[in-house]
Amino acid sequence: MSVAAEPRTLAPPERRIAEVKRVERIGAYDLIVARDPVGPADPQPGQFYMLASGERWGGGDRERPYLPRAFSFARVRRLPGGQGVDLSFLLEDVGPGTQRLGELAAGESLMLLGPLGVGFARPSQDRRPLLVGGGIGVAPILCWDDELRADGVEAAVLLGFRSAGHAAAAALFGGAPDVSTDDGSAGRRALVTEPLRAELERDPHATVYACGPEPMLDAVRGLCANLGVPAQLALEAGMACGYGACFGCVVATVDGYARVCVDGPVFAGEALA
Amino acid sequence: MSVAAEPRTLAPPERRIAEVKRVERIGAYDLIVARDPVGPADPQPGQFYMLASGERWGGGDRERPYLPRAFSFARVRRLPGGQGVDLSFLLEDVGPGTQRLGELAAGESLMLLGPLGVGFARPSQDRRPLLVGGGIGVAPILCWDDELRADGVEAAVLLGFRSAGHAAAAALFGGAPDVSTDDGSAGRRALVTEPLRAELERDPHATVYACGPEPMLDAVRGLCANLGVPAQLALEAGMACGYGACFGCVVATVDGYARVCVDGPVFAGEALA
Amino acid sequence: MSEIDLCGVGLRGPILNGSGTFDAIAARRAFGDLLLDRFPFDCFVSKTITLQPREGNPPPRLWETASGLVNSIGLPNKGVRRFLELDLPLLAELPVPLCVSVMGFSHEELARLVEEIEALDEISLIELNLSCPNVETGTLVGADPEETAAALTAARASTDKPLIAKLSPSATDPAAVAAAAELAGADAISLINTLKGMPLHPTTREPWLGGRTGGLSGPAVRVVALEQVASVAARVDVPVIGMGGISCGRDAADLLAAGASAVAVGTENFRDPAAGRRIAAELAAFEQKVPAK
Amino acid sequence: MSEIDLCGVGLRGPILNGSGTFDAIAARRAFGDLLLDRFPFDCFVSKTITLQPREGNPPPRLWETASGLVNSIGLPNKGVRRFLELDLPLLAELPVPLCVSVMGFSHEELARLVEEIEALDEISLIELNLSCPNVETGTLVGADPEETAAALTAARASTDKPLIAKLSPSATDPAAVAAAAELAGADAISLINTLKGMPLHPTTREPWLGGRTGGLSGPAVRVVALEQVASVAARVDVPVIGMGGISCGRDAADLLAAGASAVAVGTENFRDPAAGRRIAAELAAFEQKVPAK
Ligand SMILES: Cc1cc2nc3c(=O)[nH]c(=O)nc-3n(C[C@H](O)[C@H](O)[C@H](O)COP(=O)(O)OP(=O)(O)OC[C@H]3O[C@@H](n4cnc5c(N)ncnc54)[C@H](O)[C@@H]3O)c2cc1C
Ligand SMILES: Cc1cc2nc3c(=O)[nH]c(=O)nc-3n(C[C@H](O)[C@H](O)[C@H](O)COP(=O)(O)OP(=O)(O)OC[C@H]3O[C@@H](n4cnc5c(N)ncnc54)[C@H](O)[C@@H]3O)c2cc1C
Ligand SMILES: Cc1cc2nc3c(=O)[nH]c(=O)nc-3n(C[C@H](O)[C@H](O)[C@H](O)COP(=O)(O)O)c2cc1C
Ligand SMILES: Cc1cc2nc3c(=O)[nH]c(=O)nc-3n(C[C@H](O)[C@H](O)[C@H](O)COP(=O)(O)O)c2cc1C
Ligand code: FES
Ligand code: FES
Repeated sequence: MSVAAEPRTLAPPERRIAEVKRVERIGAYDLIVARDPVGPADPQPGQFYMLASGERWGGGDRERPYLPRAFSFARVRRLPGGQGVDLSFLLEDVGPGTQRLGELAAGESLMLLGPLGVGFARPSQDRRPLLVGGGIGVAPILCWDDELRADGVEAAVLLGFRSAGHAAAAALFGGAPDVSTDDGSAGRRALVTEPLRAELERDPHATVYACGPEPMLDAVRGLCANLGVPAQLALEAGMACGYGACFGCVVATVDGYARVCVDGPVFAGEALA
Repeated sequence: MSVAAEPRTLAPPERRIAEVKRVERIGAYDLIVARDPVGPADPQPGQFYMLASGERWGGGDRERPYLPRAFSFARVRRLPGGQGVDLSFLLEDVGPGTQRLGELAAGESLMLLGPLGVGFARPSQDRRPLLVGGGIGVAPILCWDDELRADGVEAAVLLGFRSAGHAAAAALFGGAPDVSTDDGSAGRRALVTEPLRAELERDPHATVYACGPEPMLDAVRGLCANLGVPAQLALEAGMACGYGACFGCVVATVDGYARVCVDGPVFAGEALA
Repeated sequence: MSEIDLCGVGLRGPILNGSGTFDAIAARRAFGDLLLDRFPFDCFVSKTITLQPREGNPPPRLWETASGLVNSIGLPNKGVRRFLELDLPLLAELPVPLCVSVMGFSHEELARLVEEIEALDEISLIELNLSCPNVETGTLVGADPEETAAALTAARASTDKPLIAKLSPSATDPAAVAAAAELAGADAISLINTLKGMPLHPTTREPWLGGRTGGLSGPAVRVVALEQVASVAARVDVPVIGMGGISCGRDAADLLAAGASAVAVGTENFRDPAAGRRIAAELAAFEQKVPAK
Repeated sequence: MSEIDLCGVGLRGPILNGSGTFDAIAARRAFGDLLLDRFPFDCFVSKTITLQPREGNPPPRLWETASGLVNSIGLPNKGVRRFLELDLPLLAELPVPLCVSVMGFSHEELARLVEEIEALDEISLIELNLSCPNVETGTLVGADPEETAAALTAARASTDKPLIAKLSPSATDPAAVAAAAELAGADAISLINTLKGMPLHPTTREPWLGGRTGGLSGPAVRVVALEQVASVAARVDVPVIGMGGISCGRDAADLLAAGASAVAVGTENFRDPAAGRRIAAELAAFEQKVPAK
C-alpha cells in the first residue's frame, strides 16, 4: 500500500461509472461487488465512496434519492494487468438510496466517486490492533482486517449484531471473529463492548479500531479513554457531497466542528468533543 | 354499449391499479395491454385514460415524469363473468412518460384513471362513417372501427404515417385500411388528406372521424368545412389532471376556451375557432 | 376522522382542496354521483371568482418540472353573476360546506364581489385570493402588509361570513402580512400559493407558457410551505390553513405539526382525484402525534 | 469555449460555482493536483467570509427533499483575517480568477471586510452575500431596495474591485432590489440564493435542521431562478450571474437565454465534483442559440 503521511488515497476528481459484477444477500445485508476500471488500486480501509445507481436515481419514496450516498468499501480485490479493482460494498436497506442500490443487478452501472476521506492509521509498534464492528459498521472493519492479514497481522476482531440474520456478515471475515448479538441468536448474548472490555483488561497494549452505531462508538470511546487506550473511530454523518464542498457533515471535535468527509470519517477518540 | 346522451362513459372517481398483461412492439410504437378489473366495460371510442406506472414514475429525464399522461384506449376486450376488461394502449415514445410506460413488463402495475372525456358520436342515418388516422392518432380510430364493425358497419379507414415502421400499426385493424406514408415506404406516397378528398368528392354523404397531428386535423377540418361534411376531431393537449380540475388543457372554440379533457377530446370541426 | 371547527363552520375533517385544483362540477361530469358519495374533501373551495368573466391565459398553460408543476391558468371564470346563477346550485349539492374564493382588482370590486355572495346561505366561507402570481396585482397585495390590510378592511365591511386571507408566498415576511390581515379582520389565513416561475421552451428558449410566467406547485415547494406556515402560525391567533406540496398523509401531518389547523391538497389531486380521501386515511395514522391548536 | 468578460475580468468560459457549494482547498485534499488540471469552473467563488470566525449551525445541517436539498450550514468560516492568511495563498494557486464572497452584519463591518481584501491582487471580484437565508439580517438586506443600496454604498466606498450583489430570492420584487444595487454601484448582480424552507423530523415532527430553517436549492428551484433572473436582467444594464437548479447544459443555456451573462453551478457539484466541466461541454452544444448580452 502507498505509505501516505495520513492514510488517504487520492480520488480521481470526477464521478465515474463502475460495472456491477455481483449483488448478493448476506443475511440482513446486501453485498454489491462493482468493477472500478480507473480508480486507485489502494483505497485505505476506512475510506469511503459516494455511490448512486447509473439509472433511476430518483423517483423513489418521496421523489428521493437525489444526492449520492456514502459507503465504506468493505473489500478490495486488485485485478491483474491494470484492469482496475473490484470493490465490495456491504449495505443495509434503511431508506430510498440503500433500497435502490440494493435493487442493482449484475451488468448495471454504478456511479462512484472516491476513495474519500482518511482511513485507519497503523498502530504504533508496541500496540496490537483490536478491531471492533457493530452492525453495518463491520464494513470498514472487514477490509482493515483483510489488509492486516495480508501483512501477516492476525488481529482480534470483535463483532456485535442485533441478531443472527445480521451476524451472517461475520462469515465474510478471514479469521474467526468473536461474535455477540443483542438477542443471543448467534454467538454470545452481549454488547460488543463487553468482550472488548475483557480484551483490554487482559492486555491494554492495543489500538482499538471501531465502526458502528453512535451509542456503541460512544461506549468504545469512553472505555478506551478510561483505560488510556488509543481508539480510531470511523464515524457516520448525513452527507451531500463527500469531498468537503457542502460543510454539511460536521461532527463536534475538541477544536470545533470538523467535516466527517474530509477530516474523517476516521477520528481519534480523544479528538472528539 | 350504453346509449348516453353524449358518448361519455363515467369513470370510477379514483385512480386504480391495472395489471400489465402484455407489452408488444408494433413497428415504431408500443402496444400495452392491461387488465382493468373494476372499470366500466364500455368505454366510448375517443375517450381516454390517465396512465402512470405503478412504480418509478419519476426519476427519469430531468426528474420527470411527475404527472400522469393521457392516452386514448386503442382496443377493449370484455372478459367473461365480470373479470373486467383488457384495455390496449398504443404509445409513441416522445419523452420521459411514454418512455417509462414503454418499459413496463407483463405482471407490473399500471395506474389508471378513466375512461375520461367525450368520445365519437354515431353518424346520422344518411351518412356513412369515414375514419381518418394520422400517426399515433390511429389509436382511437382503431377502437372506433372495432366498435362499428361489431355493429356490422364496414367503415372506410384512411391512415397516414411517416413511414413503413409506423404503418405497421395498420395491421391491427380488422379490415384492410387504406395506407399512405410520407415517404412511400408503405402504401401510397401521399398525405392522408388526399385519399380523404377523393373519398369525399366521390360521395360527400359521410361523417368524418379524425385523430392525428395538428396540421393533419387542420387540413381535415378545412376540407370538411369546404365540402359541408360534418367532422368529429379527437384533439390532444398537454394535460395535468384529465378530469377538468386544472383548466390547463384548453383549446380555442367558437365560444371561448374549452377544456379538451372534459369538453373533448372529440370536438365537432365547426366548434373549433 | 374527528370533526373540526373552522371559523365556526363544522367540518368532518381537516382536509380542503386548494382553490383552482379541483372542479367539483367537471368532476361530477366525469365521475357521476359516485363523486358525492366518495367526496374527497371535508370542505370544498371554489376556483377563484372575479367580478367580470375571464377567459384566462392562452395555452400552453402547463409545464411539468422536477417534482412539480408550473401553471399559468390566469383565473378563467364565468364572473360572479353567472357563477352564482349556474354553478352555485350544483355546488350546493356537495356533501360538504362551500368556500368561495374571490379576487378583486380594486377595493371597490372586492367589496362588490363579497356583497354579491354575502347573503347566500349555501356559502359558508369566503377566501380572498390575495396571491395569485398570474395576475399582477395579486402578488403585490398579498405580499404587502398595508395593501393586505386595506383589502381585508374592504371585504370585512361587506360581510359577516368567515373571511380567509390567502397570502402570497412572494412576501418577504409572510408573518407580517398575516398579522396585518388578522388585525384587519381576517378569520383565518391560508398559504402557500404558487411560487413565481418561468419555464422556457425546450428548443426556442422563449417562455413556454402562454402567460410567460406561471406558478410552481407540488412536492418541490413542500419545505417552503412548511416554513411559511410555521412562521405565520407562530404569529397569528386565527387558524391557519396550510397547503403546498402535500402528496401524502405525512405531508399533511407535517403542516399540522407546523401549526396549521387544516390543510389543503392541490396538485396531488391531478395525480388522483381521490387523493384527498387517501391522504385523510394516511393522516389518521399520524393524528395522535398532531398537536391540536 | 469562447472567452468572456465579466466586469473587466477575463474568464475562459461562463461557468462559476455558487458560493458555498465547492471548497477548492478541501477538494484538493481529496483529489490532489489533478483538480487543478481539470478545474471545473472558469472563476472560483469562495464560501462567504465574515469579519469574525463562525462555527456555523449545529448538525444536522442537511435535508434531502423532492428534487432538492435544504441546508442550514450557517456560514462557518475562519473569519477574514485567517482566511487571508491560511486560505488565500492556496486559492491563489487555482488556474482561474478568484471571487471572494463576503457578508457583513453592519455597514461598518461590511466596509471593514471589503477594505481587508481591497488591496489583494489575488482577488479579482468581490461578491456581497445579501441573501443568506440562514442569517437573519441577510434575508432582510437583500430583499429590500433601500437596505441593499445602503450596503452597496458602504462596500463601494471601500473598493475599486468589481462588486457583485447577490440578492435574496425572498424579495417580493427582485428587479427593484437589483436596480437599487446597480444605482448604488454594483458591477453585477447574482441570483438566486436558496429559498427559505423548514423540513421536519420524520418521527418527532420537530424541525429537522439544527438551525431550524434552511435554504432550498437544486432542480426544485430551477423555474423560480429562471423567472427571477429574467426579470432582473430585463431591468438592469450590468451583467447578471444566474444560478439555481442547474444540473445540465440545457439549464445553463436556459439561464443565459433568460438574460444571464454567466451562470453558477451549486448543488449539482455535490453529485459530481466535475459537474462544472460536464455542464460546460453540454452548454457548448447550445451556445449558438444563446443571445450574447
Ligand atoms: C463515511 C460513511 C460510510 C458509510 N458506510 C456505510 C456502509 O458501508 N454500509 C451502509 O449500509 N451504510 C453506510 N453508511 C450509511 C449510509 O450512507 C446511509 O445509510 C445512507 O446514506 C442512507 O440513505 P437512504 O436514502 O437509504 O436512507 P435515508 O432516507 O437517507 O435515511 C437515513 C437516515 O437519514 C435521515 N433522514 C431521513 N430522511 C432524510 C432526508 N429526507 N434528508 C436527510 N436525512 C434524512 C434519518 O436519520 C435516517 O435514519 C455510511 C455513511 C458514511 C457517512
Ligand atoms: C386525449 C389524449 C389522448 C392521447 N392519446 C395518445 C395515444 O393514444 N398514444 C400516444 O402515444 N399518445 C397519446 N397522447 C399524447 C400523450 O399524452 C403524450 O405523448 C404524452 O403525454 C407525452 O409525455 P412524455 O413525458 O412522454 O413527453 P413530454 O416530455 O411530456 O413531451 C411531450 C410534449 O410536451 C411538451 N413538453 C416538453 N417538456 C415539457 C414539460 N416539461 N412540461 C410540459 N410539456 C412539455 C413538448 O411539446 C413535447 O413535444 C394523447 C394525448 C391526449 C391529450
Ligand atoms: C393549476 C392550478 C390552479 C390554481 N388556481 C388557483 C386559484 O384559482 N386560486 C388560488 O387561490 N390558488 C390557486 N392555485 C394554488 C393552489 O390553490 C395552492 O395554493 C398551490 O397549488 C399549492 O398547493 P399544492 O402544492 O398542493 O398544489 C392553483 C394551483 C394550481 C396548480
Ligand atoms: C450547502 C450550501 C451552502 C451554501 N452556502 C452559500 C454561501 O456561503 N454563500 C452564498 O452566497 N450562497 C450559498 N449557497 C447558495 C448557492 O450559492 C446558490 O445560490 C444556491 O444553492 C442555488 O443554486 P443551486 O440550485 O445550483 O444550488 C449555498 C448553497 C448550498 C446548497
Ligand atoms: S458531505 Fe459535504 S462537506 Fe462533508
Ligand atoms: S387536464 Fe386538467 S382540466 Fe384538462
